[in-house]
Amino acid sequence: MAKGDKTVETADRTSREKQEAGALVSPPAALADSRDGQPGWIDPDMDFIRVLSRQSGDSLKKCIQCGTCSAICELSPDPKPFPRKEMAWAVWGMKDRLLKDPDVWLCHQCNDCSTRCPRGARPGDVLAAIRQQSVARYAVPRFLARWANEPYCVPLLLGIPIALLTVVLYIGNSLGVPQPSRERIIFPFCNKLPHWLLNVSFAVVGILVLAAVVAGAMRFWRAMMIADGRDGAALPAKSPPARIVAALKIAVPVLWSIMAHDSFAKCTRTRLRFYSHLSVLFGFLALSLVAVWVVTAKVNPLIPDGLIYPFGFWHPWKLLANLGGVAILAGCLWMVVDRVRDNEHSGAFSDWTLIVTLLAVVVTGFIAEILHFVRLEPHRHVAYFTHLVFVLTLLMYLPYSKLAHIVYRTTALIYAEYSGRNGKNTARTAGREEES
Amino acid sequence: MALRLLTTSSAGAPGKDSPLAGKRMGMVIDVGKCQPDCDKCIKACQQENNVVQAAAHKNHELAVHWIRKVTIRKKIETDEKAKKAEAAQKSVILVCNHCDNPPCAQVCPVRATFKREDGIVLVDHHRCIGCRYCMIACPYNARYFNFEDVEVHEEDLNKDRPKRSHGVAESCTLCAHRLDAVDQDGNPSPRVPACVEACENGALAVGDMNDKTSTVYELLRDYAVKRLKEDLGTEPKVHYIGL
Amino acid sequence: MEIKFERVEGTSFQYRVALLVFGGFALVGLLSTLWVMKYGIGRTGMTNRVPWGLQIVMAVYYIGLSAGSLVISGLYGVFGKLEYKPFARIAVYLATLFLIAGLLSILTDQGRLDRVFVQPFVHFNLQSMFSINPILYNGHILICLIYLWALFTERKRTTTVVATLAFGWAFCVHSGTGAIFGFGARVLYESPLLPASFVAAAMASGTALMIVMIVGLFRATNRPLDDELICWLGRFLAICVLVVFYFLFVENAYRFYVVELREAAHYFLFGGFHSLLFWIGLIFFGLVVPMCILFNPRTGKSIPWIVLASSLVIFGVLCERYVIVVPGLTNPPDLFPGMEIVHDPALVEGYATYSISTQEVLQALGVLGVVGFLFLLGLKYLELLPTEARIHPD
Amino acid sequence: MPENAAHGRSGNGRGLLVSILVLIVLAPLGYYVVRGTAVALGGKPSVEFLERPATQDDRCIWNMEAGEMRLHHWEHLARIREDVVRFGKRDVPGLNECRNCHQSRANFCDRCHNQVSLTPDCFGCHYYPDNEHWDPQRFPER
Repeated sequence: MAKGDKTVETADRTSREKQEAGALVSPPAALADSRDGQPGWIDPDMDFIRVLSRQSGDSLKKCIQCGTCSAICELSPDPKPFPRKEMAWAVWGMKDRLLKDPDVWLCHQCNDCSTRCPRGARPGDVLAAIRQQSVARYAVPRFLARWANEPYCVPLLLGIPIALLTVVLYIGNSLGVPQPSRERIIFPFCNKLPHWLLNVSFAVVGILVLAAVVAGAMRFWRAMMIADGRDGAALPAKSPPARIVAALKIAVPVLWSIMAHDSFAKCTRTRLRFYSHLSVLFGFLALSLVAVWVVTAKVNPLIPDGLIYPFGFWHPWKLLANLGGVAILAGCLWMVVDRVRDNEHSGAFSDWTLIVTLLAVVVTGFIAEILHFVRLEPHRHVAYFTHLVFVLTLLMYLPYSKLAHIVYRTTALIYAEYSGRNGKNTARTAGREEES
Repeated sequence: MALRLLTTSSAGAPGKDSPLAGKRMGMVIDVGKCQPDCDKCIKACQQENNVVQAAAHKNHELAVHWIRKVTIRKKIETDEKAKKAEAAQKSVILVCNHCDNPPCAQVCPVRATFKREDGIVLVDHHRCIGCRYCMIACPYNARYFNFEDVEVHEEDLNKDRPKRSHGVAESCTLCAHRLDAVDQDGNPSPRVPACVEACENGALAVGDMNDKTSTVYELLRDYAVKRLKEDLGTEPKVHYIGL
Repeated sequence: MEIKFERVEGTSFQYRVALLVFGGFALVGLLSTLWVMKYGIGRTGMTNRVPWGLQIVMAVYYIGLSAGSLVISGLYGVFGKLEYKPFARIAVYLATLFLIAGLLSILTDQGRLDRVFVQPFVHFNLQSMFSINPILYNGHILICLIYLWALFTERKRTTTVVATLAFGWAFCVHSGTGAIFGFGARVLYESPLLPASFVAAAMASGTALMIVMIVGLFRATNRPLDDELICWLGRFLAICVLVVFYFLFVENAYRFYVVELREAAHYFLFGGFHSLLFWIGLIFFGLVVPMCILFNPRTGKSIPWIVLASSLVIFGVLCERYVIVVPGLTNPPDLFPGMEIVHDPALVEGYATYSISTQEVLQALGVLGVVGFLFLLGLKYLELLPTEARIHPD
Repeated sequence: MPENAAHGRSGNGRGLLVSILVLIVLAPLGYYVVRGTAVALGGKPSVEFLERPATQDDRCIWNMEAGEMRLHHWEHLARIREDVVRFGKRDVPGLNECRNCHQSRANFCDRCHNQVSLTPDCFGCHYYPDNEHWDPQRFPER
């Protein structure tokens, strides 16, 4: 498409949007939505405003509600577009309203809006800060999410997995808990670490994390339902199997579109983000699958004759794991380059923590692998321990760190699909808006 | 074979039970007894230490020689052929000098070359990275490098001794494996090095220079000996009688 | 004075061809190194008597070039000469690359490349220059990277601090490299002057390389460059060349003066191919002709002449590195003073010979390819070159 | 919606790319399904134990159990190596003595090393017979 067309269309859209947006989120409408339900009464959360301001470089003060951001955004649905209205709510400190807003999660922070804001505000960063607050609200338990975003908590956060692994190793080695006999997993060359105990503890942590994730997602879902005034409304289908089918009908296309990076592909600022996130996501999926396979090998019916661990270099799982590692490494390095190049938006603390943790996991993993192949004792065990620490860090804080976007964005996208927010079921949305 | 139970106690440091403690191995070569056209010691060394294949190398300069023999004579400045022929020729055996201050061990970046407690200078082939710095540092040209893998026939091989793979440096070990040999009960039963065993003229002797009963001790006591390039301060332990 | 740095576009035909050529070199080098890893270094010109060859020569040469480049950047970084600020970034970048090249040359020369990344870290021998030098080299690369970062982010005070550190460190690096050869086993190596003369030659070759690079790059990208800047560098080069000449003279005079060394000195100066390189390559083309050009008031101010002189110095110093490394090895140790070896069935008697083999040339090309490739990429993706370099900007 | 303005990547091409990636990620699972089926249909399991000496005694001359040996042999070999090379202690049987009982390198050493992609350089220098004439009777069933 030629550039001219686009400009015309954007301009066209901007004017249209402006009228629409003016009608939808003019102050009276927003006032009606205030925290304690009293019309015309706003109770601004000053702390919230302060946090957002700090994390977005005073964007809130710069915003003049021109609506360029909403007009430019490729992801924003036509009715009630974001991020303009979110900017307004943020300025007024309407924390409750914002944290219940699925639109905040529809944003993939391509920062098209931030680069093209005439006032130099950064709506992308504001939304990112709101998302972080949102994680802090819905996460179970909440204090972990608070810690996960505080730089001075890093030693503590790293200390927990180190302590945990040390205890496991102590129990396994020093206390001499016997290895269960007749192992299905065979470790021909490695028993410095009590693998079965490690597997068990990782599985336990994994299950706990899963529980935390589900609980957080449910809280978030309910909050969005209440905010939309459809509390108690169920899926249209009645019988349980039909319900599952209906739920799948909504969830599967959404999940596919997440994997296909539909939203990232729309980002016009840089193509780098599409590829970097794609490779990191699939690398992460591959490595998670390999990890789950190894950890659950003991109870896996698909393994007919025992699993030899460590795998040989040409073993399918090993190949996949190496590919995944390279993918994450490349993707993360791309992300780093992207953030370093962009002087204005160099990424928030939580952003960098995630990238650095991922890099640490992959790099220590490769070092451990190389040392394994050169059989350097005891260095390889030290490297492997470090690797495990970072893996556990990543896993443990999944529901609380930036990585929680896996949960909340997916939930929000599914909710958007379910509630017709994504523009496909516009009739319903439009009807609802007329009511209000 | 005596079985020493492998416990966790490391044999890392030379302790009191070290079989090498208090020894100082040296070699004495009697140049006068060495016959010019005899190469039994060289053949024996090659057979014993599997250097025979390396010696048969196509490129002479790439071959490995733990022990070699050179013919020398007095340097005569005049060009008269008759005078040159008059000058007495001597056959001199050259091996690694097992210096007390080995420059090769000093420059080895990974400590693959080292001086054992009994003074023998060895190369740990498991560790050598092949930088060839030791060959540069050796003032005696006594070090050799395995430039290529050499094909070995199984029947030519002394199966109890390693052959070589490419990329590591090596030199005479003074047949340390023979000197350290133990009998069935684990008691030391040293054998003389292959070259000494092969020499029918008694030109070579290897032994503990601290042991007053050893041949080496007696020879060093009774004869005036010379060492190569003493001015460098490397303190070689290979001594020549009648050089 | 605001200096703008700009990337080159990197879309021209010449750029792509250069990229392709260097990439090809790197690939060839990689393949030949893999071959060496599998089969050993038997196909090189090295033998048991000449165990070091072209790769070590090149390593020593590259490390020298790196030093010289750093000197140019130090003009701005350490001494604060603002008119040389335009060249600071490219100089530091080149210094980093050439040090990497030196390390790569040494790496590809090892017999067991697979162990190099493990054993030196596990077993360390502080008595060996080969253990000390990697610390110096890697530290230098690190310092250069920090220096580069400081230059890119225009941090003035950090630049001065890091530049001074890099300057001092570079002297350690190059003295350390010279010290590799400093021991008594080889008559021609044994010289306390070696580290010092090594540094002098390094400065000369590095300065010369920077002159060629700067003029070439500014011409190729059509950026204005004041002749006066290059003339000053030319004069600096002339002094460096003079110092090199002085050291060479003292070293050889000393060897002739000491009776024991006289034979070796004779071999060094009149002994074979290396003597040819010494007289023709180093003394005549590398030192005398450049000095004539640079000290001549007319040619010393003409850019083409200065570039010619610089190219000759670059070549001459390469010859110098060769005559440092190889003759010291081919000249055999005198095991029996006063005697001569009549017959040696194992090794060839007398002076050994060394001839550069295809294998070594391919590996050396590979290293050059890697560095050239990185250099071209750097031009495209980093803001290395200034839009102009003038003493008095309009 | 200017969806096709998304820097020229059509939805179909992206779908294909992602499908391929998903397939790659799931490929090892397929491998296991195929292998599991093969084993269920009576195929040979791929994990086998290694050659043992003719004696029924489970103990090596190092006075260790087979499992212990499998887990630690290279550490012991490395320690013996240091003892022999650096300290001249030759009263412990080393690699040369292994071949007195375990006569096939292919079955005693290489199998396991190949399984986990390890290539120790022991045999570049140390002689170990590579004969295929090992006694199948020595192969205990799982």
